[in-house]
Amino acid sequence: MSTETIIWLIPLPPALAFFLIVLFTNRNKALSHTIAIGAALLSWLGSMIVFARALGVEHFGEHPFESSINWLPLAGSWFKIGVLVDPLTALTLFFVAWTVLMIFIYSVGYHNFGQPEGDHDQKGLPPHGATVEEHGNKHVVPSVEPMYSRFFAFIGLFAFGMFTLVVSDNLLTLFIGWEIMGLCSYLLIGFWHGKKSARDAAVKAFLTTRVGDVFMLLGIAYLYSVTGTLSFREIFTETTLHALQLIPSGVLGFSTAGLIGLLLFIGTVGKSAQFPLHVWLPDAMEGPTPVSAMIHAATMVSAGVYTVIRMFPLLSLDAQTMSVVAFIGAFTALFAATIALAQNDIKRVLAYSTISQLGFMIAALGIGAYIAAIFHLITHAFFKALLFLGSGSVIHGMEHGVLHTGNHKVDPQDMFNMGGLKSKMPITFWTFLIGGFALSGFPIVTAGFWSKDEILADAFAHNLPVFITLAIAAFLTAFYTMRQITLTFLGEPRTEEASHAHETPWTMTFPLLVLSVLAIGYGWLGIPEDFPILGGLLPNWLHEFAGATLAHHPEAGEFHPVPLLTSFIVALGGLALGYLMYRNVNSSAEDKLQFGFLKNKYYVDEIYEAVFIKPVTWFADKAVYQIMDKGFIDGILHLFGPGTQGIGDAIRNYFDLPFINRFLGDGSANVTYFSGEKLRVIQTGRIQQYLMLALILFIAIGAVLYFFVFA
Amino acid sequence: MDFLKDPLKVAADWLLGIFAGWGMPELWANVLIGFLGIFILVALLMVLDIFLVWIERKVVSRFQSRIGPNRVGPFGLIQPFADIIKLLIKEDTTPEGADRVLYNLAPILSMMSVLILWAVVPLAPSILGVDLNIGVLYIIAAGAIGTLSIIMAGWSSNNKYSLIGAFREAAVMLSFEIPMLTVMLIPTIFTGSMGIGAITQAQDTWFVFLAPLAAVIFLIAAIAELGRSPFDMGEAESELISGYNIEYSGMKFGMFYAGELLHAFTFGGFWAILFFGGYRFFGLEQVSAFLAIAILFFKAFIGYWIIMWIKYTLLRIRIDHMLAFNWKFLTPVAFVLLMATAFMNALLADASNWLYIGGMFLSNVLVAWISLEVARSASRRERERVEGGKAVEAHQ
Amino acid sequence: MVPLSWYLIFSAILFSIGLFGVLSRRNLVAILLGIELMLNSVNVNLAAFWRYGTVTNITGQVFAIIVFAVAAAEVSVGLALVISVYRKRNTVIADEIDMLKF
Amino acid sequence: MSSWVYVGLFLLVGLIIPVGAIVAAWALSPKKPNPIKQTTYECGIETVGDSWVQFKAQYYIFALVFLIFDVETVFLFPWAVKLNSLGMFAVIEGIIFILILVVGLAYTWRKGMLEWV
Amino acid sequence: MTIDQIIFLVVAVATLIAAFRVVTTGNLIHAAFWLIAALFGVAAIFAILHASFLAVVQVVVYIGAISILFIFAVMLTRKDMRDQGPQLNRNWGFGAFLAALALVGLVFLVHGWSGVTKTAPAFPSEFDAVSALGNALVSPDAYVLPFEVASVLLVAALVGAVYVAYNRK
Repeated sequence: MSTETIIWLIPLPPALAFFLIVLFTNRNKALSHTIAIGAALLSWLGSMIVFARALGVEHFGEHPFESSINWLPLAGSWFKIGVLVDPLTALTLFFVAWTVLMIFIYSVGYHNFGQPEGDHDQKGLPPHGATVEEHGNKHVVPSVEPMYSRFFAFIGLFAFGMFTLVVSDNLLTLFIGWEIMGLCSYLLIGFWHGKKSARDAAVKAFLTTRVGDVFMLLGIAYLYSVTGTLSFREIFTETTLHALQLIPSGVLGFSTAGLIGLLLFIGTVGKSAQFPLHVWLPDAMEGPTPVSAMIHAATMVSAGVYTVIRMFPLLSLDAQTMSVVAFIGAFTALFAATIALAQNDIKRVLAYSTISQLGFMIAALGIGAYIAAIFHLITHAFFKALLFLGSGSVIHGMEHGVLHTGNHKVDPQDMFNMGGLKSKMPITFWTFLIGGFALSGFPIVTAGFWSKDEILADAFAHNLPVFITLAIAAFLTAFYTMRQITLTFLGEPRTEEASHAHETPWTMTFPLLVLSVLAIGYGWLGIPEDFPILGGLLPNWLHEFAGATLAHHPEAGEFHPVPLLTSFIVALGGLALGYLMYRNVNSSAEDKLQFGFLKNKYYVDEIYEAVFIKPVTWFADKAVYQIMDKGFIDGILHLFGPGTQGIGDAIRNYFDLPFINRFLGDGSANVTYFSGEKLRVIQTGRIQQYLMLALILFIAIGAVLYFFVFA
Repeated sequence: MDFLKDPLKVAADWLLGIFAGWGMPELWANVLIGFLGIFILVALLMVLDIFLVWIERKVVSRFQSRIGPNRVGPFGLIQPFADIIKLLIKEDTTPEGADRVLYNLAPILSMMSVLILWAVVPLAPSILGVDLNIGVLYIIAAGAIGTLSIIMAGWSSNNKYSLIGAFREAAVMLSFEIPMLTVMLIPTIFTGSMGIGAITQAQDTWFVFLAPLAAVIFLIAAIAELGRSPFDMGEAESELISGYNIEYSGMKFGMFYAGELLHAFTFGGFWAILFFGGYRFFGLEQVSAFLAIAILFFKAFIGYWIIMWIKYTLLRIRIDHMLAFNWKFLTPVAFVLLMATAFMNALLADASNWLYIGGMFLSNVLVAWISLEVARSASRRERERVEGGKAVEAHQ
Repeated sequence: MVPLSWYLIFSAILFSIGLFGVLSRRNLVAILLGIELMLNSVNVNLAAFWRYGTVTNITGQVFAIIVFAVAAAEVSVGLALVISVYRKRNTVIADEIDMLKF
Repeated sequence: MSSWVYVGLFLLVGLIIPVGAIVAAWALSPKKPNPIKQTTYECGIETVGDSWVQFKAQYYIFALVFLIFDVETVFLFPWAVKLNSLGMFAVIEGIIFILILVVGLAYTWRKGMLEWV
Repeated sequence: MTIDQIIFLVVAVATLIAAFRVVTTGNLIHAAFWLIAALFGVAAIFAILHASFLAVVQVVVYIGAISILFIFAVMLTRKDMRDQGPQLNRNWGFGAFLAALALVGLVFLVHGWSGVTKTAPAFPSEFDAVSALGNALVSPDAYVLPFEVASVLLVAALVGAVYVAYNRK
């Protein structure tokens, strides 16, 4: 098969798996996961073949694999969709294929395949365990997930969205993949929809990312209206980029390129959980523990960063946009790292660390360190996947302990309930340690060191404030990582549950092992040429390969000892300090870092509530309600259908969207609901009247357009 | 000699000459000639219809070990004319509360829907009827009018039995239209045209050898379309007395009755045209147009006879079985057959003629065998389930 | 030869009649009947533009066929909704089905 | 002259002949109506209520399934006509088209909506 | 006036009368039958336009299936079929006004358009609309995607309608 054909086929198996599972094999658990894993395996195989073939092409950057077909007929021309694999895509495809396959395998074990049905499990709630009788005595074992097949269907669809996004050659199909993932994210966060917290988190994630998506769609529409194309290869030509750079947009002094870039970047802010739209990600941990968390940490959020990297040629045209990007990235990196210090939930620590690491990548892009961003994106995907799967494994082990003792009050996710798991779960411990060290940037050995070092070096060369911020963030990263490892694995078990935890099945540990190999090995592909001693032993393959994506091959940075030393110091110092401080801590009360404002995430959610939601509710209540409701009376009520809509729209577009959502995250839902409550008096509920009004408007607008605009 | 080859053209030229002699414009003359030709054809069909009554009665008698009509004329041949006279002078009642316009329109439409089918019948190589390039769909379109007339009759009679009968009949006719349409696609694939004339001309090998299963499905669906036993749920006389035509009497009933007979004969004809080469019989059709017509009618009569044979042999099927048979067996099989045929057709596009025929035939047999096996095992499971349930009940 | 404008005006009238039906009938089924008329008028237009444009460019007919599919989908779902509403509320009068109001 | 003119003529003749037959019968037959004669025939039992009895929704379901498949076959006819000249690609497309619809049939079947009772 | 025009006018007027009866007649069953008449008229218009395929499909799909679906639906909602009350809602006058306005607007647009005086081109020899349609529907450069999407649409309609209409116990 030709490479292009394979690329076309890569996203398809998971989609087919989704439909097969939903329609036919919903009842059969084994068949469902076989289909899903088989599909992931096929996609993985396709990706690896494409990757291998890509390595064999000389000057791959100039001659990527591409293929497109006519899709939508437009006036006189066709809107084309197609696939494109250039070095960036090949690298992304590589890590996506690996992580997706690993999630699929891991899910089998996580959802307790092969265990008996639960005693009183219900669809929509996590399994509570099943009682089995063995040799005459009853004991409780984990029970299989009641919606097992559905889960595999969802992650199949998710994988389809991710692969579509990665291989697409234009922004529209990229956006389609993006939205499919948004939907899957909603479905997976709310997978246990019997829990209120899961439902709320799902809605919150969906709405928050939606804010970003709206801006992104605006950016896409703007781009299309200016250039007439959405295909990457056509946009990134010299002439188009030049034109985009020169035309001013008329907004705040941005060039067209800058404004489009900024709008697209806001989409990423939502998807990759950057400040101020980061609030959904920690809540997203309500999903089935490691797997959805992993999707929200290693794969989907990477899509946001991937998009910015993909649009880098456009973004880099406007210095103003770049500085916004750099600022947001650096700020988020530090901001999230500080919050992570005080979290006790093993998954929340990782969630905030994800936000922080994504901030690293964004900041790297903002200062123009293109390759460093790609490098960190890949290494982060591997070690963060490893950490999340490891934490899932820990929780799973703890749940086993909880089932054993029967004390359901013990939270299996609280790190202060753990301790001493090192001997109980050795594979999990060692792989988690590797992941943690990679995250901290443990020098020389781990992949995280090389990518983070490269970001720091570039930051040092270009932008000192960013460098300092990132260095502090890196230090905190190492610190809280070690805190986590110490609290979880070292010392003595602090609860009885922890002492009864035991190692998880091979379907869960196998992905951990694979990912830990990748988390270490991948870093060696990107060792800078002029690094002392090690430099030049292995060629800096990544730099050559990834750099070829851009028309102008970026220069490798000059070697400088300061950032290298900084890397060493922050990583080792953070790790050491973390170990020393938490060696003897036994409960959260003894933890010196439990500052209220850190623990409560700087009160961001509360600030949103107090500063914005309350006044808006007040405004909706007093102003909107009084004016609208008292102002217009019953007799002409039904004439105001569009009026309502207009006011609603106005509130949403000029007030709600930019003002509230931008800063508020989930406040908008409440406001819309509340004002809808007050405004619904105007609706008559009669479809024909609505239609008449729509028609009047249609005729009026048509007449105006005909006589005045087009005349 | 020309007259034997192409009688229609000879007659048309002759008439055209006469009309032109009267000073009529050519356009109008052509329309008038067309009208006359069609009128003669339809009149002949009505005469044929009258004899179909006799044939039907004779045949059913033989099936039932009776003699049938034998008093009026030799072998009772004049009997149908006596029937017509009876129908003409019988009092025609309209039930109270009937919707008069629709009530009177229904039998007319019923007859019309059958008569217009003959517009696309190719009678001989030179007499193609109206050679529409969408002939196959035209058959279905005419059938749609037939369905409509039944609903009209049932609704306008203001009678519960009529309405139920009409609705059942309509549901059956609709349902069986799907497999019929689907297998009609198969001759279309072989021919590369929907024209009935083209389909006939393409049958150097009768399509029944290429698609025997399609021929069988078409026959079954056709019988259901006709509303004849074993699919005569719409006029089940033991339950609904006579279904949708219960309130009709006299000539209006006659129209329904004659329409049904002619419809059956016509579908015998279409079966012959789509799958048995129509007027073709080893080149004999080239000798004379009249011989070609005779061949077609002979084949149509065979088809009609098979339809009668089935009607007077099998018992009526319950409506739920009937619909289940259609939707759960006939329609899926027809779809599978269509896909298999399309696939084999592309696969064997370059194969030799014999290989093509053999491959097609075998794929049909294979589809038939597999679907019968699946159906058999499914029904066995169903029977076990039902009987198992009964056994449990008995045990309790 | 029939001028193109005749077809267009015929379809405009048909459209308006359908529109009147949609706006003014009380019965939901009757509203759907009006929609069918409107869809048909569109099809007449499409076929007329095909005939009077480039005949070998079959786009008009393709669109008309797609409209058939859309009409089939519309009518099946629409009537199913009507039947469902009738079961629950025992009415098919459009004005009585105003649950969406306050 | 379009061949549809002849179809129109067929329609005309197809109307004229049955109308003629019915009109002839109307002219020849006696007309002596009385109320008893005009009651509807329901096996000799007095008619109760009117004829618009409650119908099963199943009729609707079958008509619905029919409609969908009817439209489907309409799409397939142009496909079938061109199948010989378009090759395997078109065959695969058609098969995908049919399979998608078969999924609908399977759904209806699985949900037990093809049952009469 | 040529014979073509006369045929067209007869068919068009009959169709419009039928269409008008559809929206004004009180009895819904009659409205459905009038709809059938109107649809048949439209099929005749297609035939006049030499769009044979559309004409037959119009009869097969609309008369053979959609109208029967309508009749079944009317039968299933029988209580209101006999509703002797007004068949038009309170705003019918306004509705009529809007429909007339739409008509005026459309006629105005047709009137002002330059292409309206076009004459129909002759058919090229060997032109077969059905095979052209076949080509258009399945060749990748044309409408293969709408073709496949149509089947998805139909399945969606089938599943949705069956789901909604089915009487769950």
